[in-house]
Amino acid sequence: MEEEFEPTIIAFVCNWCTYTAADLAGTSRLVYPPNVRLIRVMCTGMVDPKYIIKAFLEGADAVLVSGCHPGDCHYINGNLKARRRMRLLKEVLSVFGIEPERLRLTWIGASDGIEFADTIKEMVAQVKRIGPNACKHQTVV
Amino acid sequence: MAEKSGSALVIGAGISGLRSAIDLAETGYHVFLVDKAPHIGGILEQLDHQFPTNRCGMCKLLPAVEPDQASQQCLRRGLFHGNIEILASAEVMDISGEAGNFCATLHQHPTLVDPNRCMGCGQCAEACPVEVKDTFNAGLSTRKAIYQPAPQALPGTHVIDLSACTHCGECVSVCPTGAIRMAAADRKKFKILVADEASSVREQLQTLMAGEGFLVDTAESGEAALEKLKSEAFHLVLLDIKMPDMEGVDVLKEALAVQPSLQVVMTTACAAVQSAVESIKAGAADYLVKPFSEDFLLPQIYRFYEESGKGRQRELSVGAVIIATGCRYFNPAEGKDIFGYGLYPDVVTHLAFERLISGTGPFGGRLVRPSDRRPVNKIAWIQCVGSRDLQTDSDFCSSICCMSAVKEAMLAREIGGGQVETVIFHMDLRVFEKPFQQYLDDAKRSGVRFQRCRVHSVACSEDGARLAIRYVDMDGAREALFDLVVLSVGQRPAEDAEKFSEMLGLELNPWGYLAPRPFSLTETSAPGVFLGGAVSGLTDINDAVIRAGAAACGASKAIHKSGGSLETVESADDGRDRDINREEPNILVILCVCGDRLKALIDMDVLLDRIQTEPAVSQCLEVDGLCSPDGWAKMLEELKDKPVNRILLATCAANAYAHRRLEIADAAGLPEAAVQIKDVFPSDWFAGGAPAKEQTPYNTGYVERCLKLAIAGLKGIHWGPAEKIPVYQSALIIGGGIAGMTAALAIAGHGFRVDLVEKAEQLGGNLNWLGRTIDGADVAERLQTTVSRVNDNSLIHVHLNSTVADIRGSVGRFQSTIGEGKNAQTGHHGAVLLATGGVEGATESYGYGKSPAVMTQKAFETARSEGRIDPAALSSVAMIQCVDCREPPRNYCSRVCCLSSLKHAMYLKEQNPDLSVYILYRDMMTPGFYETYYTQARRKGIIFFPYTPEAKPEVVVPGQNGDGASRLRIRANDPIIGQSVEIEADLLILATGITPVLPGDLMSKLRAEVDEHGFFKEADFKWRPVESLAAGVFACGLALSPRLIDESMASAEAAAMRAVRMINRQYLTAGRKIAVVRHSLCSGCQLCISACPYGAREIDPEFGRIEVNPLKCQGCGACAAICPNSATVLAEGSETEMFEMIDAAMGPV
Amino acid sequence: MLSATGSPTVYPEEKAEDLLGPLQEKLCACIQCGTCTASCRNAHLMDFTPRRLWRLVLMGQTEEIFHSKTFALCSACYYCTLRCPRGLPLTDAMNLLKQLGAKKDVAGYRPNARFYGSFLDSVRRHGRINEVEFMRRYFILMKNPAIPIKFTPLGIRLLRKKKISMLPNKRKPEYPLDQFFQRVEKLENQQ
Amino acid sequence: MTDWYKIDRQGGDRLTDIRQFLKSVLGLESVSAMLVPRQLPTKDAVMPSLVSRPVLLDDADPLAPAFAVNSAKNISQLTRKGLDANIAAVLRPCEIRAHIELVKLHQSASEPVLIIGMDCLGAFSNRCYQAFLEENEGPASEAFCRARLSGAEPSNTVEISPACRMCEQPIPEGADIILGLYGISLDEGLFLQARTERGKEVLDNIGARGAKAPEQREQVVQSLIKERTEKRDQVFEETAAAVNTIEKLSEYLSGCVNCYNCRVACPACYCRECVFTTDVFDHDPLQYLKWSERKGALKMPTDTIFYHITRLVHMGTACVGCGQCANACPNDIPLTQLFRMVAHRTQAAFDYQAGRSADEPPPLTIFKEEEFDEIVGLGS
Repeated sequence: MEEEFEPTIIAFVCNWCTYTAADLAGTSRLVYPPNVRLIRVMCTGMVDPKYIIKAFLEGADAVLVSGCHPGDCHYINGNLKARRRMRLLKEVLSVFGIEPERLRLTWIGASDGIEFADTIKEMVAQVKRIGPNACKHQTVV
Repeated sequence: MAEKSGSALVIGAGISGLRSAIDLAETGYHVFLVDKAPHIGGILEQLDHQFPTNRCGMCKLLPAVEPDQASQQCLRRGLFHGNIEILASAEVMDISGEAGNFCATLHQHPTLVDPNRCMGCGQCAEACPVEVKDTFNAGLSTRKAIYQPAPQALPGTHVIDLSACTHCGECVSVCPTGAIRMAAADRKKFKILVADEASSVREQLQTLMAGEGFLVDTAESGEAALEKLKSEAFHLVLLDIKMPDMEGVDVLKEALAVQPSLQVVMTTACAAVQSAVESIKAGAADYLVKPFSEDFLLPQIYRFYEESGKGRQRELSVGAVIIATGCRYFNPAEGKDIFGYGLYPDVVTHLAFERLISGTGPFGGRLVRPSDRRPVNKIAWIQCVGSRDLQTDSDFCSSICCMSAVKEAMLAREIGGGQVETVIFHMDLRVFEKPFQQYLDDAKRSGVRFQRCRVHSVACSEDGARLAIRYVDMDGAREALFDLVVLSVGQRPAEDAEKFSEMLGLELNPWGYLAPRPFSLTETSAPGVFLGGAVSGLTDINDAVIRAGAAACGASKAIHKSGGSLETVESADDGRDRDINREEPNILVILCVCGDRLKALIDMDVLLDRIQTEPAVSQCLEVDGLCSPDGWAKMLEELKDKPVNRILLATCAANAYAHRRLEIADAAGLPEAAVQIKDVFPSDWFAGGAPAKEQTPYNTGYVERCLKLAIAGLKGIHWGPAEKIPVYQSALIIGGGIAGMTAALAIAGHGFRVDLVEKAEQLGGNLNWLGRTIDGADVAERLQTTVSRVNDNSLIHVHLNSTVADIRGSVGRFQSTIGEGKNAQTGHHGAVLLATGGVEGATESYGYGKSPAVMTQKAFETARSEGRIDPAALSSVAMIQCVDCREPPRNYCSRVCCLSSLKHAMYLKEQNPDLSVYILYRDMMTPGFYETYYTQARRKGIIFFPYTPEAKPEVVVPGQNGDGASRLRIRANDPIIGQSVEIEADLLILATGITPVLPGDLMSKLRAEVDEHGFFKEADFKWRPVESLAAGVFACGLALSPRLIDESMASAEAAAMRAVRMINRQYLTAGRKIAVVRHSLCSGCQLCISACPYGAREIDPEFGRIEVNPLKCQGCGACAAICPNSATVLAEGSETEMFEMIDAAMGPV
Repeated sequence: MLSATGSPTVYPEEKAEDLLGPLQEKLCACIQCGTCTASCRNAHLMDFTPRRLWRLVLMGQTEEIFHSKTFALCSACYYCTLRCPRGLPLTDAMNLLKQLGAKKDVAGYRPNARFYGSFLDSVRRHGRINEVEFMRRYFILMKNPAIPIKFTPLGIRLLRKKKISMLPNKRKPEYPLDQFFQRVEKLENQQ
Repeated sequence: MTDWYKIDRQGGDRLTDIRQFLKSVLGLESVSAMLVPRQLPTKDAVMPSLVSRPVLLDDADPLAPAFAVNSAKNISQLTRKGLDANIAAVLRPCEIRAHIELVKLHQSASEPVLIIGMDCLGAFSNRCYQAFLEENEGPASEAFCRARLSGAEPSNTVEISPACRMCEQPIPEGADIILGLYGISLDEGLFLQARTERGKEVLDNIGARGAKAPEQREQVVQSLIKERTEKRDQVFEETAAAVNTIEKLSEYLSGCVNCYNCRVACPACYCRECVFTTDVFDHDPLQYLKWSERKGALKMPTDTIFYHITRLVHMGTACVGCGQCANACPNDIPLTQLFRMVAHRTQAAFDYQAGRSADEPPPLTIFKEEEFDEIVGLGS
């Protein structure tokens, strides 16, 4: 019998908001799937498109970029820059069959531990529905 | 002999206290930050959303220059600053001494939980049988007697609420680390004397307390009690206030004479509460009201028991004191309770609403009704509950509630996807700060409904399911149904206001708030003691932060004046500055195995094998029981002389160790940044849950991946010597009005040179034409003393008739040209303050310019002071507010005009009571205690007509339209009587507001931004209100926004404080987590320059290269992300490191 | 901009008589918040809301005030006084308006004033109410034959149920009230 | 008033007229030199040349169907570090667009350059141009021009490059002066359009006289654009179908040997050194082994797809569709089709068009408080 597909999600979370929320989810013992691997960045505005492309080519089934709500960014507007970049990446990656659902941008504030956990749950469910990223087992680098 | 002291005491760790503490700490003082609550943050810990951004951003309080001084994390998680000592759960009992040399007595309330042992696992709270209302959630939920005080604070140490704890000991038995101390054996040593005439009471108390293990004796008379006290020592006396033979208070006094450290608790019947309060003044510890129930009494006894033995007294010697204890809120259940608060669960206060929509709130941020958890479709906000209401003794406005209601309504609409109907019942809408009018317009656009009406009462709808509100609109009385009613409750003075007033001889205003001196928002009558934030009246964040800065400035000056040092003592510990950049990453991995538990889940040998193949890992160390003091000490011991330069500690509950990172670093002789603590256990590990394998793929691979991700991160830690930039230790202030002069005096008061540049031929700016303030303070006199203090100060160099022709450079190193032509001088300054002020707005509306009878407020003020106005000769004067203001293009409130009009109107009415005065207004902006002047003006018979921008008054000037009338005629509509009215006036005074005169060219040279109205654009309106995003550039006074004289002066002091912080040392140290340019790769496309929000990058004119100003750079990485070929790299978080982390995160197959 | 109510009121008014002076003094701190109207149980019957009435008082609109029925409809429940954020004595102000209305013999308030007057007159003479006499006096004062006709069906019903009697009450009052009334009049005149 | 000018036929052919015109421009005091496609002495290549002596313009050949490099790069070389002189440049529309993009990126300056844009007739790839030369026994620019304008095939053996066949922007709108070809009879003199004040001044100074706009031109151009747009969309569709999975993209790019010629030839790729050739991608030897272990096999050289996708992300919004990437590819990967197809989508996403206007900031350098909210969240 085939094992159930367990997606791998790489999440770039900003130090100030979403990382705090993720931590809060942890300390509040909110259960969320362990499929997500957090990479803390100072600001979503520093997430280079290369990181996201790399994650997909390495086989990540989904990538989440999550930071402060507009107006909340510790660095004033890094999140707004990130939003444009994500718009661009979604456009490019979808050409190559990387579904837009695999690349997500969310704003999750520091006290939104529950929202963080819910987001991860929902994302895992969505990715399970669309199946694994084709790069996972292919020799594309 | 007075001892030199370089430290300050800040009482209250809310927004204001934090700002003051950080300001002082950044400047180099040691700060004791005390709060009664077990957490910092004050009310901010409860507010996820604050206007006008509707989000938080509190982290922007952290130092932007020299960021490595403080923790770089959300402030809700905690604040770690080398110069700030946070004393939570502590209370200031006494302050003695004088400015420069205070001695403060502190009482540390016991929490019974050892923060070094508590892992925050929460098992104690699960076990605790006592459930009380959770004040953190504004009573919307319950918590246990042992609890985590703030959900996000680190470490998640629990505390015991001694007023609720029954000492049942359940928590002690479940605590896995033995962190809770509740020693039963000690109770036998705690001696209690019960003195009461009634034998029934004596017996009841004796049985009860002896049953808990205390040693109890009794006395039936005052005499007998005193006999016993003379013969043996007691810890606690429960003394009836009416003893048969003598007054309880007399017994108390004698008892304290015999045993001074004795805790005496008065017991009293309800009727005698007043005398019980008297006895507190005589030295009683507390009083309890009879009859006692067991449930109530025991926690109280335990509280005294814990306080007496373990509550620590501590004495602090400090140079200055800042009181920032905030304020309380009106309890709508008090008195008549016309809104049914406490009766209907769906009537909540605005603080409760904040918790209701908070992610950490009782419903996880879902907008539901507290009564039945059903979704909310329609919400009403009722404004001015306990404000602007003489019936609740509140002839004041609470200043923030209009904006907070607007915010909450917008959020409700946002959360409800625009489906939630929101109505705000208000009186005036007080949008008196710069961005608020636009914010209000946004709210209206987003569909928030505003109903100008005070609500009479809230009742239950007939079917009992909803809440009915009766109100009035222009068509008469109406009734509407709502799911939720939010009461915007007003302010009340801080609990401690009276205590501090007595302790320090501070004045209270008529409503019981600590009152600052005239022309100041922070100075008190006691030198060296300052008021911060809302303690002298509720403020929004912007104002609180400015006041906090001004208070810090006052405190700093006081300490400095008494000889306190501004210099910090350099840390002698070399490990903390060790340059690990020069060394190849050499990581020690420490893995806590937790007895046999970890081995039972994973294959340890395989794991260690795989970790050790990492080239950067030099050693793996297995340790056990880090959560026990023994285990921790053993681990630290192991670290000695380990030849490593980075440490990865893999444990459970990593957050519980976060505050102990420095211990590890010190033990290993490393900078703190080189130590990382990582959770590798499932999150429910400590709660005793064994991970369910079918649910979590918790296995060797999981742990390996966690560790490798952490290792990849650690490899990227760069901690080298930080760059030091020399500083010109002087300041340039542009503008010699009251703000400029105040700032100059504040900076010079710290011993630094100031160049004060004024374009006019005299100092003083707008104060030269202002007579008196509305509260009667003499402006001219104040101006004169200030000018002479400025002129007499040898450190202040005044340049009259001058402007700054050119300016270059950045924080710490500005070069300017002051004046022009041959008088030009070159200035070198470390900081620049713009105090360029503002002028009265120009207008062509309402017949201005067409008749001498139409004048502006300034013209009236000038004419009045020159004696050209004869009130006796006038019979009718009209005033129009908001002329060309509060609508595009000048869509802001000018703040001062309503008060000016009230001032002028009351003056005229006083001089000639028969004179009719009419004020045509949109919303009277009399926030805070200025409201009382509005009341007074109404009482004097001044007639107010509200108008709306859609139906503005019309003015007919004599002679206009062939009109033969000799007086001005003003036509307006009175919405209340629904009629048009015509006012014949001898004089029409127009409130045209304030426009800024900020020099745009200098601003762009300074790389500082100007807002759409020409005011200085703050780095952040809420959190960094007196500075630009370009470090080292500050503004104060009208250059920032319209403000009153005392507010201008407060902003000047706040800006001065920030400026002093830039120039008080010879060098500024750059942060280490900044971006650098690899010039060999850089193509000079300048995308990074435009991406940098801080103006930290520019083209070096000499080499044509991109240069990064390390003091300005905050390391956000916007530059690195936009750079296509990694010519810009972050010192921490480079692409190579990120790629490694992504690789590690993908983990083994 | 001009409202439908016709020509605008011109300020400042000629201060012909200081009728409203004492009332204005009581009410000048009013901020037109509308609490009084929202609290008033009779507001739906009034032609002007209490809020509007107070505004008219402050603006010296004697004519309009006494043309309105608002103050006549006040049942003195004191709700408004209890809630007014300015702590204004609104019920007292209503009473004052009623007194003024009676004193000035204001046309709009006339029926009420006469009704109350007849009532009190009857009480003064008998120490209790004599319904038939009370109504007769009222009808005479009103000088309007339509009024008795309007009241006739009610009178008949009450007579049938023996709630009232056509016979005059000959009994002397047990406690003569005339002195009491005289004292009140004296006090009122002193004011 | 019309902004059209006319210079009458001076005898000879179109090319001679053009050369004459260029000479008069170079003769102006305000023009120090002219960058123009010029036949090399060997006559087997036409390369951009910076001509300062007017007589050497006798070899200028802007009508030649050769397009070896995108001259925007040459202008960058000339102006990036500041040029204290004014030059003129004869450019194709795609070169002008690239130039505008480079100006935004501070890689070029617009002030020192007078741009003379030619209506573009398209060009051959380098290899095909050689075939064309052989077929015609020498440069047959005039003949090429006639053929293209009449709709006939200019060669029996080779086609003009794919980029040019799908180019829907053949008019050099960003020029100071447009040298019109479409809709203008070859037997008349030169029709020139002044697009800027500066262009007008030059045309006045060289004594060109005002003229009515060529009557046929608008119609000819519109129908050409329509035809090309249809062609383009067809190519987009085919290309999209060819790369709609990562696997297919791998196939599409399977010929790539990581030579990075495409990025060297690309006018928008302005990096001094591509990040893929820096130490960031100079991986640790062990790293290759680890990757290989993870997937069983690792294609060498690595990071090929990574490179191409990154380049699409980096430069897609600046792609002007000149086709030099494909022209430079040694293994004939149809890169232009891929780039244009993706660039078209990304530029549309930001309502941006590379090279349209110097006043439009590149999409990633700006942002608004409220935009693209539809991409935030999980879409549920």
